[in-house]
Amino acid sequence: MSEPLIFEYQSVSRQGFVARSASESRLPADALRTDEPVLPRASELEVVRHFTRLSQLNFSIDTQFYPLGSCTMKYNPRICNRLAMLPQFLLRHPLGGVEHGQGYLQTMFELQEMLQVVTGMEAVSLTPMAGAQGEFAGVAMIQAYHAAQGDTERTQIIVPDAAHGTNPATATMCGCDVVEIFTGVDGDIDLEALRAVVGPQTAGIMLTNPSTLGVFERQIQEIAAIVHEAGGLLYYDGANLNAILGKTLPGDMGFDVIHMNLHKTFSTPHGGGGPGSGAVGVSKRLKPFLPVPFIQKKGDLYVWATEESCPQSIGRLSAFMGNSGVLLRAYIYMRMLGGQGMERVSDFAVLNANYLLHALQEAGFEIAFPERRATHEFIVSLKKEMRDTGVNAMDFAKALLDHGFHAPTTYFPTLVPECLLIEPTETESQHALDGFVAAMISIRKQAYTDPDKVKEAPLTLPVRRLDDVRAAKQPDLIWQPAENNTENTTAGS
Amino acid sequence: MSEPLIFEYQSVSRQGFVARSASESRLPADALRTDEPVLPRASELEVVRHFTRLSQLNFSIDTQFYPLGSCTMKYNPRICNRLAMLPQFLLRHPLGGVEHGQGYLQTMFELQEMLQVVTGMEAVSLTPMAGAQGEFAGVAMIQAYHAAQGDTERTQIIVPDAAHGTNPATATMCGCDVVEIFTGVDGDIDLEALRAVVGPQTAGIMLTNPSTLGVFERQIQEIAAIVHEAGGLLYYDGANLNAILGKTLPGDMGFDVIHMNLHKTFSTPHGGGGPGSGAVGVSKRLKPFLPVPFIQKKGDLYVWATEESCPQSIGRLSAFMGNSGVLLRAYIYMRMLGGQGMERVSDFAVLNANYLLHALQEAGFEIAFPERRATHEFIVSLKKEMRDTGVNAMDFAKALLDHGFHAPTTYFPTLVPECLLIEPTETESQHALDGFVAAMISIRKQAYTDPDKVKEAPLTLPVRRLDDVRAAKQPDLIWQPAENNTENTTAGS
Amino acid sequence: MPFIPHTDTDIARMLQRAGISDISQLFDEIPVDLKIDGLEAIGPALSEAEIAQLMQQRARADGEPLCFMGAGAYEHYIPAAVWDIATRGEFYSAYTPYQAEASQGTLQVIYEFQTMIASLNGLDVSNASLYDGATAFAEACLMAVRANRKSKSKKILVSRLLSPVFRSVATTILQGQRIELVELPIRNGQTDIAALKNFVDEDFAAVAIQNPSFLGTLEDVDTLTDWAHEHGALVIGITNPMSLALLKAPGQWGTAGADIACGEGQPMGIPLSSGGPYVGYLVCRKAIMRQMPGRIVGRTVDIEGKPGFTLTLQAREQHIRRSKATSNICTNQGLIATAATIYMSLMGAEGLRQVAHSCNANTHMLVDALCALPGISQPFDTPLFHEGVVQLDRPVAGFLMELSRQGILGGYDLSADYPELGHALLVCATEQRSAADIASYVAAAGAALEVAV
Amino acid sequence: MPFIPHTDTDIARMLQRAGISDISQLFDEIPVDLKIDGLEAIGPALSEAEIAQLMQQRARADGEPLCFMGAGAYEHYIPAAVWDIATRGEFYSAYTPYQAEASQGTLQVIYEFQTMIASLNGLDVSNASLYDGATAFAEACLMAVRANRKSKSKKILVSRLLSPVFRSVATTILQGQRIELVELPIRNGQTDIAALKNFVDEDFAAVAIQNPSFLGTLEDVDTLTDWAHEHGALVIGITNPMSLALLKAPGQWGTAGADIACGEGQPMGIPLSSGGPYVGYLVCRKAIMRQMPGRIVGRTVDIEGKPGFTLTLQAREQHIRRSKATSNICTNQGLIATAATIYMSLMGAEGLRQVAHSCNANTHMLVDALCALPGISQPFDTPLFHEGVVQLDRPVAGFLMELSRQGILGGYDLSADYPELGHALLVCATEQRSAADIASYVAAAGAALEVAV
Ligand SMILES: Cc1ncc(COP(=O)(O)O)c(C=O)c1O
Ligand SMILES: Cc1ncc(COP(=O)(O)O)c(C=O)c1O
Repeated sequence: MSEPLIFEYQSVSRQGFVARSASESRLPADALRTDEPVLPRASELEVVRHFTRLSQLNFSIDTQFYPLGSCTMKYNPRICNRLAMLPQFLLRHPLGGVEHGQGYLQTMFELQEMLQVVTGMEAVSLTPMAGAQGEFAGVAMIQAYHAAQGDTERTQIIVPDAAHGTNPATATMCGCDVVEIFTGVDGDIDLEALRAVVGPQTAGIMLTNPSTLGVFERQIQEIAAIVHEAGGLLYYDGANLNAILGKTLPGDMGFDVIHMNLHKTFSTPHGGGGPGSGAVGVSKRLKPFLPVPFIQKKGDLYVWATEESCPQSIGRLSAFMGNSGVLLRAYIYMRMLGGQGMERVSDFAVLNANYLLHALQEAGFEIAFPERRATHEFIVSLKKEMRDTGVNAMDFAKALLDHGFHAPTTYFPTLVPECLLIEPTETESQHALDGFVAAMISIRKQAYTDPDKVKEAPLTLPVRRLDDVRAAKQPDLIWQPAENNTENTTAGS
Repeated sequence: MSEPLIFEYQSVSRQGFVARSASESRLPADALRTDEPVLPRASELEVVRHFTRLSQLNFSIDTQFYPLGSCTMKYNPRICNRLAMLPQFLLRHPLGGVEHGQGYLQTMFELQEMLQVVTGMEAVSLTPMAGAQGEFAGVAMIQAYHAAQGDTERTQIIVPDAAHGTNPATATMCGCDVVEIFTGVDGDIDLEALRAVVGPQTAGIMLTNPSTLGVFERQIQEIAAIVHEAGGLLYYDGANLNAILGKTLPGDMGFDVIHMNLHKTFSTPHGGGGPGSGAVGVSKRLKPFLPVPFIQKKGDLYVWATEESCPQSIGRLSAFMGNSGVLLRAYIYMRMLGGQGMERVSDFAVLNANYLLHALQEAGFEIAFPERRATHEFIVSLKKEMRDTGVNAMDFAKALLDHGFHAPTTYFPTLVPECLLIEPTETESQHALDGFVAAMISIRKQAYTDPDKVKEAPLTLPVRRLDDVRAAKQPDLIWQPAENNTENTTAGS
Repeated sequence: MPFIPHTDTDIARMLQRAGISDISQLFDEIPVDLKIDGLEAIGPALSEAEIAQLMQQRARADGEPLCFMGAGAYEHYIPAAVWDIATRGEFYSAYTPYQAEASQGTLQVIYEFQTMIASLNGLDVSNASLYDGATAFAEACLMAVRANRKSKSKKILVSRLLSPVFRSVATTILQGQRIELVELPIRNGQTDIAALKNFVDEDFAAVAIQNPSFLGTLEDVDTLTDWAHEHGALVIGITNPMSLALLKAPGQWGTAGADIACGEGQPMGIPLSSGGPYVGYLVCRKAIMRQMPGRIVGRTVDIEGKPGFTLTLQAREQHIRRSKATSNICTNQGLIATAATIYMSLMGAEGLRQVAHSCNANTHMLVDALCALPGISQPFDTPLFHEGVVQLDRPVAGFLMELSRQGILGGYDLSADYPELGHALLVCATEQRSAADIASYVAAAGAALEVAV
Repeated sequence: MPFIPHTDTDIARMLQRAGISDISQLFDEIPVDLKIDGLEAIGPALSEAEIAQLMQQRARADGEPLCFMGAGAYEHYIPAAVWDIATRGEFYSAYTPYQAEASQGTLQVIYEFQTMIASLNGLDVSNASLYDGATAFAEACLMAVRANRKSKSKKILVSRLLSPVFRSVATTILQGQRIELVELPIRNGQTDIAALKNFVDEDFAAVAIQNPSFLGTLEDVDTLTDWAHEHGALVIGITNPMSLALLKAPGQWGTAGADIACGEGQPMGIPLSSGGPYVGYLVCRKAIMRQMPGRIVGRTVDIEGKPGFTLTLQAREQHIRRSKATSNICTNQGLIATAATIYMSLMGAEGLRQVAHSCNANTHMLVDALCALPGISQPFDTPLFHEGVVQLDRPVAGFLMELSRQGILGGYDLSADYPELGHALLVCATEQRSAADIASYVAAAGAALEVAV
């Protein structure tokens, strides 16, 4: 199945949806555009059909098991979408004022409070629009803190090699220098290496715990002590909160600031690339620097905290208050879980990961850190399969698609060769996990008997493997009309 | 792609959606069931995934051109669904009383009035739940009319051979005898044959105009005169209203009663088999017999007309007032069209049909009534192709599926051999029609070069051709658990 | 005009190909004196924004009273997933699955629907749906008359406790074939078993029993079933699928079980929406399945042996058998059956049991609290399932009107249908009514009763 | 617990296979003194029915005032098809399209989005979306600094008429890299062209112009663009896509056109929803596309030569380049871009023009009617697009509060951001406001003004 571009339709587009007559324009002639923008000319049916068909070309949680490591692709409850789209929520203007928003503001206030509870932090701002923006807010707060102390030499951010790409990128965006440290063989950070790099130039360290290696950093208290003693602060990348909900608190571990990917742990949809939410939580000392706006309660009224009331704030990160609709979905989901439900999330996310790890290990796959407990995810290395057959992690990934499973994350973290980072999440059944194991076994079998066939995968999807080199070398990034398509501009009347 | 049965999942089904504690039951023990009904044990994600995947196995208007003759598969505007599902409409109890229903009742009243306008009838009742039930209401009214006249010998209903199966089936259900008459070579009814069968035993005649042959019955006025003179009444099967909206009125043609398939002409969805609506309109003399309830206006108030105010009514046809949600959708659609939009519906439905007819004819396909104007639909006969190659209408239908088009209606009406009844509807573009013609040509080409290949079609769908004989001979109509699946009854806690 | 894709260029090209110069020529076979001048009376087109505004107004005019009305239609909570999925274009905008290969989605759903409904009712075979519960009952009567080999009778013995509208619809539908409903009287809120002796000498095609009855009471289904079978009649059970989460299924009634069961599927995830679209169901024993009206989906295999689904036993249907079909039904309630299937899948047996228990407990709470008010009493204490009758010391209509002013839909006035019960009112509190809701009702009722009669 | 599928049997089997006896063992690597005792403070779980009731209450508490507020977010009519399709599970619950073969739907949609957004802005290349308009502007500044080969300056000359929140967000984001926004003053509701002479000797990476401006006025984009290019600065155009249905695109500004354009895509079918999720866009000339932040989709072919889509130019991105990436952005606003693409497809160029015209006419009607009231006047008569400034004879806050009591959201109080304009108020009437709505506003305003100051 394939679908033409929407621009290739040549119909009368849906007209007459604005029946209220538009009086003549008072726009000056020289301000007007003279060309016709390239927008579709498709009927309503063609538009509906086109995008419905396109949707069917996607894998998604609602149709496939999607064990993409570090992404926490769990079930997105339909009720969260339904309720976040109640008409009053959709129609509320962001500048509508607190008198037209007590329901919304109370909800956001309670969300802040719940996020404080699950992280053990002192205060939360919901405004960052994704994990990376939460990281930005965090590093900017660390900088603001040092600046407020008059401590102007602290320009370095320490980042482990296993860190997500957004961590070093964020540090750079904030104007910091990135210092990389390495992971020890057991998956924990090498404390000696850490001690060697901290100093008066250390602004802070960015850590994920459990790390993207799928293991819990056992020496986190020592790390906190080392960094704090050196005068630095600790940033917690909360992408992996799904592993520790109700089990332990980043605040207790000694972190000063944390972002949470609500679109992962709290199951707001990923929408084919977003939107997300990267709410940030802080310890007491960073509280004055929180990005605005956030919500406070004054008597019975929920009100905005803004630049005026927070003069030390790092400022605004979005035109209004972040991705409110995403925040509503997270709130609804959290209330449906309740405290016990949250504990069960990590219980079963971790159980599923460990079960899958053992099942794959029994089937003879190499586990990156076999001596460790898996957290909510774990790493398989296909080094041996690659060496023996030439079939690599990418080939396995594509072959999994043919088996009806989305591929795990491949080649990340980069320190494990030919790796698959596998995160099943708690919402998948044992049955789904067993199906995945069976597919892995069957692909490996084919790798040893007919490796070229595996390298041809996928065969059953709308396209075969795509030419990425050509995509980058001869970028074709927008559609252009072949000739002048003015023939059909007037509508049938 | 295939999908297991929902019963084959073995998870904990979604629990805890009823948090309000249920106190102990006061039901007597001997009234309780002791067995466990066969209901799914699937998690919410599994349910969502299962039915989402199943949906993808369907052809539908939203994904394919669907030229199913006599079914008027046009675009179902999404807004109709959205508005019909406004919470107050969904929550309104059918016995809620007029004080909690003025909005709904006004809408239904206006729908009755609009349907009177488009049919030229005197009064309308919306209660029949599909075309066939509208037919039932119509024939029952004809019977009630004759009975009220003391005319008890009129037990025959005349039905042309081209009629839809529901017409004779309805007549039987009403306790009438069916008299079949034949179509002339030009597609019109043979008046002599008609004259030969009418008489004092004639209750009435059931006609579709345009007929299911896709031609307009030109002698309708003579037919009306013949039947009326014989003391019979005329029933109009309104399934084909899409061809004549705003062009002519069944009331003017001399019909006494009509049903309308709102799920065809007025674009309510067909939902994989229903629901529909078979609203009935009547001439003055049948008004007292209309099925209840319908809506009347008393001063400023919209109220129900029921058995009490309509003692001659044939009675009730549904527990409440038919498929209200379908009626809301039809109303919304009609208001969006307006009077001119309705005329355009038939303009373009008929233009599309005639264009497609000519394009297929030019391509060498045999048209059943080439001398006639097509209405909103027309018939192709594949007699020649069948004779030359052995590839029949069914094979063409299946091959069309492989080309991404739903098949036209096959083998109906039965009087044209190897026929395809093709109804493109007005919402399809010329581009879609041209694609269909190209597919027909390509299939015929293959029929002449490799007929066995065509007979293998479909090859690209979730299943190949199914064994219908086995289905009927060894009926497997419900799933049965292979063994006792009690193992998994308790939920993880 | 919103839904027509043709550009002027298209139109010109198409007219040319069709060999005409103007669209109006396409209608030249319509006799001139039958032609009309358009449909001005319909008025101008509304834009999507305008119709949205209009319908929102209309919806608001209907209000959202707190509902304590059952009487055959119930406000249950419907999980969001049900209609999100049922209204996906692929389900919503598909036709009847005549081309099986292109309709496996709908067909498998219906097969699953058949399985769940048959199993809830404890019988072997279900069809793909009928219009609603009332017409399903009418079809059940027709079917019983056809299927009963022991009897040529065209009479059905029906309890007066069967829903009055079910009886009324059946009367409309059965009159053409001169099938007659004979009424079994009631006593103490149940079908009067003692009255059966008056019918021993009459021949009936079937006996029809609704359990729980229209009044919410539980019937002595075992005795009634056995009596019917002893007298050569088939048994038609009329059920509420929600009750079947807890109650004995028709297939288990008496010694041999009912032969046919039917009912209204609305409680399975279908909104009240002023009475429809709902979904009727009809199930039966395998022995009589060829008398079943309506569509049936069967599982079979394709030419490669792969399992698949198709419409089957079509020789019963109008499009094949025409005047000899088992029914005239064609379009059914496919989408509603789809939604019901999703609902039942989400709930599972345990979920349905929870809801049923909760409704039952709520109605008991309500009935008890109302009967504690002076002027309200309980006419009988027959065990009930999730609906109950209370008796007032004054006409029910005025009382309900008073409640309605306070935004409460207080129940169904039984006095027209069952004058023998006096000022009787049928109330229902589903799982959607909280204790606070019930307290509001009771308070409003108390206030209404203080007004002098 | 609603979302976990495991049965007790599953759990036992899984624990056994994982070689442990109890789930708590799975957490034994967490140091004991870091363990907590659960999350009781979060409270108990709510059922779907309960959370639905709660959120409906909350939503109702927010009310539905009649909205005459624009200021960067606009209430336009959104056809039902837009979100019906965008929230289909396959779009809604997919991840970023890293596995291209399993994500052709999302990828093609984004390619279509890129095409429409680039074309509306008259430039060559668009990315797949940024968080919102404000962050898109910040990224545009970063990009301009990187891309301007003629200048090493870290200063951007920005009109005071650029949205105050856009400037504030950019300040937050640019401070780490010490990029500075320098303010161009205003005059008569437009950027003060005469003031440009004060900046001739300064070096700027770019000049940023919003058209229509935050006040709704049209800028002299040609003069500003040409001035910037003459002085070695790039030009960043900030646009409202709805306005581009009518107005000259940035690519056509001045002699050479702007180099970068960005803006807030909310008007393209995205609900107001308290400020987000919206969708920022960023477009540029091809020459500087490798400085673009964020994802980009490209069309290519598969190994059989069949066209297909994939993420491309990834060497700019954080997951490849880490600390050397053009931005840290990872998750973007994919679903919102999808909805915007569907909206633009439904509307077409003509549809957008109609909406833009209608908004423009409505705002003129409103401004004219308000200025006919005693106590309200127009501070300048610069041509405007669909927002306008009026001046009151009293503080705006009190006036707005008065309107709010009457259920009217009267506009944006400019006095904090632009004290130089006095008691100035920014009003907007989109195509959603009828003549009657506008009359209500005017009547309410008249009444409010009658109250003594
Ligand atoms: C470990 C980790 N950190 C940070 C991020 C960035 O979050 P976002 O994509 O929401 O910006 C991700 C998500 O991709 C992640 O997995
Ligand atoms: C000509 C004709 N008459 C009657 C009917 C019966 O209508 P329904 O399917 O709504 O019962 C149909 C539809 O199938 C039809 O095409």
